[in-house]
Amino acid sequence: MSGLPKKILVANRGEIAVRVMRSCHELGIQTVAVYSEVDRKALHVRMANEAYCIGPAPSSQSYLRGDAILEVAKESGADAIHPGYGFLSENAGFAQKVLDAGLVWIGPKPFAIQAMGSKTESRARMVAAGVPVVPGGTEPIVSPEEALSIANDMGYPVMIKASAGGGGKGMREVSKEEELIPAFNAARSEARNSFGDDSVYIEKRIIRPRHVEVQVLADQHGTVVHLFERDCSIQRRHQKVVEESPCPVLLPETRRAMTQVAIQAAKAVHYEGAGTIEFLLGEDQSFYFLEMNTRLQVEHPITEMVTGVDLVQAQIRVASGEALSFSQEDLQQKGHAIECRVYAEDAANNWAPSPGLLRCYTEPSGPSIRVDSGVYEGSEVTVYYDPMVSKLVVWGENRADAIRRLKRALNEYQILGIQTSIPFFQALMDDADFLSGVYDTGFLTQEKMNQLTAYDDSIDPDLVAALAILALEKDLTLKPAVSKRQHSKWKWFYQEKR
Amino acid sequence: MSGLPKKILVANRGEIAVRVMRSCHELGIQTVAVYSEVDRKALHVRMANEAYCIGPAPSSQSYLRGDAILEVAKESGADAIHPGYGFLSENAGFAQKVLDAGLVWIGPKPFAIQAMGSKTESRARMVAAGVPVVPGGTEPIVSPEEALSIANDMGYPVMIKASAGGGGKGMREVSKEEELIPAFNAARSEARNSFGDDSVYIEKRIIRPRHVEVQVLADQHGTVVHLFERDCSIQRRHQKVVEESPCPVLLPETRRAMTQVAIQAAKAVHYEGAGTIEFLLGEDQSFYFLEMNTRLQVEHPITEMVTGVDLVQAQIRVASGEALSFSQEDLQQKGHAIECRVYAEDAANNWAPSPGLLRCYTEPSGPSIRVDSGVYEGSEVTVYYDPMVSKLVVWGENRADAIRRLKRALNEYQILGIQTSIPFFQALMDDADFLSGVYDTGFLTQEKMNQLTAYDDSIDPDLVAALAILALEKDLTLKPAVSKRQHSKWKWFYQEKR
Amino acid sequence: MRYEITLNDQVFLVEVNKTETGYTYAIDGGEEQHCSAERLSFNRHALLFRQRSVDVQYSLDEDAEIHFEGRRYVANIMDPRKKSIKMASGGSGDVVRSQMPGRVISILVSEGDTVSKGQIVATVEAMKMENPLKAPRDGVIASVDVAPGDLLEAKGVLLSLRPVD
Amino acid sequence: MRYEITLNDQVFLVEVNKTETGYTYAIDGGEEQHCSAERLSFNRHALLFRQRSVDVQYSLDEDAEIHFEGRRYVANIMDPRKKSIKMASGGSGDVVRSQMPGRVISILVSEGDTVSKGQIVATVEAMKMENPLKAPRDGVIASVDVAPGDLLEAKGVLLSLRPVD
Repeated sequence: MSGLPKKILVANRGEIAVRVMRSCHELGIQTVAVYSEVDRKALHVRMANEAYCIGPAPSSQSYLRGDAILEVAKESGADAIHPGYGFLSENAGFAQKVLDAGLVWIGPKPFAIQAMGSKTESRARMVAAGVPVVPGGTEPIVSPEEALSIANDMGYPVMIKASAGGGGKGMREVSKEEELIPAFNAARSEARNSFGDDSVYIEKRIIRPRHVEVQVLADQHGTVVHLFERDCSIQRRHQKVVEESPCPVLLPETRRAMTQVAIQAAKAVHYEGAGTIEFLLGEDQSFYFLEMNTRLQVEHPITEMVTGVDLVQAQIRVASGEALSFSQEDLQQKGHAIECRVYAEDAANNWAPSPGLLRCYTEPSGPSIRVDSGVYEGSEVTVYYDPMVSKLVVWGENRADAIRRLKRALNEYQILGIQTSIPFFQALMDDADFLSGVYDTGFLTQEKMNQLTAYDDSIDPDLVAALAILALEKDLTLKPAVSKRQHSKWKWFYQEKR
Repeated sequence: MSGLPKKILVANRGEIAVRVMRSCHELGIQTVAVYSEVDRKALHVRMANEAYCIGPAPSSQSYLRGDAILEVAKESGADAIHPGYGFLSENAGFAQKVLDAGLVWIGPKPFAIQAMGSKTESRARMVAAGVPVVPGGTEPIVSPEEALSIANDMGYPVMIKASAGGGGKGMREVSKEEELIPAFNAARSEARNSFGDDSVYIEKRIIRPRHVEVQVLADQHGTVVHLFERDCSIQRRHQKVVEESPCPVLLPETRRAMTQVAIQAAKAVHYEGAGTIEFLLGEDQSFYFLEMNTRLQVEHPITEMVTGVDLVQAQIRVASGEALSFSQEDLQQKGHAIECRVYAEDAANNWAPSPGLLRCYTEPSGPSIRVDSGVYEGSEVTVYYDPMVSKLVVWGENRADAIRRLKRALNEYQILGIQTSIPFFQALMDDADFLSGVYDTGFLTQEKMNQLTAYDDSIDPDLVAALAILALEKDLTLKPAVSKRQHSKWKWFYQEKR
Repeated sequence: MRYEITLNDQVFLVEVNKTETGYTYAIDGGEEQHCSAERLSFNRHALLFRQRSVDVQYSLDEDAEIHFEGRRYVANIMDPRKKSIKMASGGSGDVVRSQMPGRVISILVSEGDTVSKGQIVATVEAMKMENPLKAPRDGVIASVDVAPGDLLEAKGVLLSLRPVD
Repeated sequence: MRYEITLNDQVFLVEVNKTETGYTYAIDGGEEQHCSAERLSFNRHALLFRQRSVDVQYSLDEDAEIHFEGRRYVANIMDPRKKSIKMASGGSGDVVRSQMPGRVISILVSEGDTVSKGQIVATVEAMKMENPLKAPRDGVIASVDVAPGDLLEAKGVLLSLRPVD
């Protein structure tokens, strides 16, 4: 064993870069940030020991430029690279180049990334490994007739999916026979336009499915443990919005089976490091492999909170060749953790992005609350990257306690200058269906969104008085010339909806 | 059961008032703050739903005025009072008045406060309950001759202590016979001056003792559980500075015995609510009852972090008549937690207080870190109250992880305007004796303090450049008149010591 | 001093004055009340209405934004003596803007169309997503200022509204 | 622009100039170096020295205080062209002050005594505790300005020092 890295380059930005650097600093490891031209003042640059500009704002010219990042690694003398999530984290070619440069890649071997990167290949591998998959072929289907015959055999509803797909592109649900052929043709054409590859396959549509995923951690010595599950069924446009652990409806025997299957899946690709196996969970507790994410997940903090394991520290240790310091028996799922992804988005307006300057930014605090953030008061949410502002993660002795704490924390958040999804979360935490724990990935229907973003028109008179007082205070302290300009200015007005 | 209170008056200030209010808000309970004239802008006032001024700055004219506080309870319609720690929290007379006013007192019954409030009475009760106490009489000793005979029988070293004592006043250590009589007379005179009561007693001095205390929680239905121990041996002038849980040297069988004894002690006074039984732990794992604190402790967060129990929520629930929702078997001590009390004090200068305006104040953040604070950037640490700025509490999978995380968090703290004990903690976290875990209450000798506050004279050239750049930036943006004044001003200079 | 404050389409006229102990105010000619207001920093005040404690963060620099009891509000604050200036520069909700830089995908209304509040009137592509823009109030389209394909700056105007006749 | 910066009794003369991309500086006539400095808020800057990233909070209002890489420093920054003013108002460490309001308990030195840096020269009771005050540097007591029992304001001066002859 050659010991831990001395200096880690974090090939990412935002909250995940900050979070990774914190673990590095705790291990006494120096950190190198890379940044694009608009990110000079970003929190991850401020947090790092060294920082290098790698190009203009668009990701394709900065955070996705593997060559520039390897340059920086060489120049800075970094001996390892942590990719975070997104960007280059699941790029097997980049991982290989990192290894070829003699650096430690804090992630699985390129082979595992590749094997799990293609839906068709990963599905075939999982079937071979005895992992349950959603009924349906993994082979690309070329003719409408073949599609029809497969779908009829399987029974409706079915899903048509693009082999190279993601983010809902090239995906169609078909609930009866006569809809199949038009949907098949549309999916192929969309897949071709989106991915340059028109391969599609058909699988059984699971009714009222939940998205439940299992965190695994594997060292280079063949040990694989699981860190229990996360339920990520609250989604909009196939993007996770709220995650919780444990899954409120998972039966103990299903948990045992699902986590065992997850370990099987990881072993099937000789997995190393932290990874996540995503499943669909049916109403009858049947579950089916969806895909594997060969990197740290956005929602990893809820697993850290219920298990006490620092996943980033564990990633660094196993990538350095250390054996896992704990066994499966040491791991417990204690209490309940929930994460809300606070986005610069207007939930009431079809999640329209709301970039801008954070005129005020105060995070909640107190017992069992964690805020992972890449922003600060005065920083800007730009249009160039994912508009996530921060992740609010809370822990409670049980689900009800965690929800109570979340409500309190959401009320303590103070963000001005942009619209955020906080009002949506505040409404969600009072929603009877969410509180029941019985929901599925279709939870956020248009109707539910309308309920959760319903406009409360009542105005507190003290709020009106507060505005008048602050305006007067400002007028009294400003020079007349400035205050004149202030008053003549036309202002857009609305209340944040919830 | 009449349910939880609707509105709780928090008869305290600073971080503990804020922390109590957070739990209230999580339970949907309204909060009432009381404040002194200098605390109008204090964080606990801002956090509360309602706030009432109860008098001038000195505690005796505000936070200690039980009558004024009961007035506010009546006026605001509060149905319960939480006393925090310090101030009126261990005042049996006030607790009785709260009950007489028909309000819920979030603490033990006045009888228990009283019984444990006097060192002599509590010791006698503990002996009767079979709790081991430090060898020595509990009876006040009146003549020097009697003192000499007792001490000679017991063997040296011995401690002379004031019956009504606290904070080291009226306390003397005597290591040989010829020193006894002068020390006895001095202790009596100091006790008389400090407490208006010259009763003293003599007990055996334990060699290299650790201060280890057990958290208990009791409901009104006779159930008492313990939440394991806290080691508070890092002290200066008998004040705790750093606390950790678990105690690094406590053997499992000693832990079992000590926690059982703590439950016995609580049952002996029909204890209700959260309380702490303090013990001296000898090098040979023998332990002796010291005293019981009949309230929440400053260091309660480390217990919350290792057990997951929200002690304030539990206090509110049991005071409302609820049975404990968990049994002893449900409680585990998981991982390791450490608290540093960040004070506005100059550790290098004999812990001289350093009140002032917090010109900058940024707290650390990230996984498994909790900061309980009653201050904010722009607020003032006054001379009127305890100069604690905030409590930094971290959790780690083990002691080494917790210490690493603490170091990282201490480096993230940014406080300007006052001197704090942070540099002391930074040095402590590198101290080999502290890292070994083998220390006792005499750890902070003058010699150790000198080591920990040794002056590092080296100056980073980039620091010098930073100052010049910031000065220039300021000069370029200021009007000449102001900048002239700035430069002509004489400035005191020094480096914060560590 | 008097301010006209618009919040959620409701307009309030507030008379406010500084006193030795804080501020007195009266809303829409109602009872005069007192508030203690302490400045905490450039964008934060601690208010006490009678005994109610409210901690506000605010920004009066561009929009009048305030965070009050767990919620963010955006308001319009006007000095009524300068009302004419307001009229000249356009009443509230008289235009449809894109909050972000982007490209116009579609315009769903024409000049003279009657629209109701919340009706989707255009879509803009920004941050790789289609974003619908809604009418801020009931009204009639006074002008369409852009066409599909046009590039927009942040806060760029697409349409303007006039009251229903 | 030139500044004389005193830190830990060490004096540095820094030549610093603003450029298009940041600042150039030279310490004590050494090599000219570059630093990028971005203002984040009224009391915070993000600095890049070559590739080293340092985030500083500072306050130049009363004392020159800075938080640099996990540590707080208090410095003296002077414009050497105005050095005469400094001389008139007293060199650094020329007085012993109490940081807090309190009462003088004892004065342990007399006029003319030679003291060494760190030597306890007086004690003051403040916040219910006895606080020792130390000599800020080697020197000779030039004057004793207070007597035991005297009340002190915050930053009140007790003694003044002059250099060892």
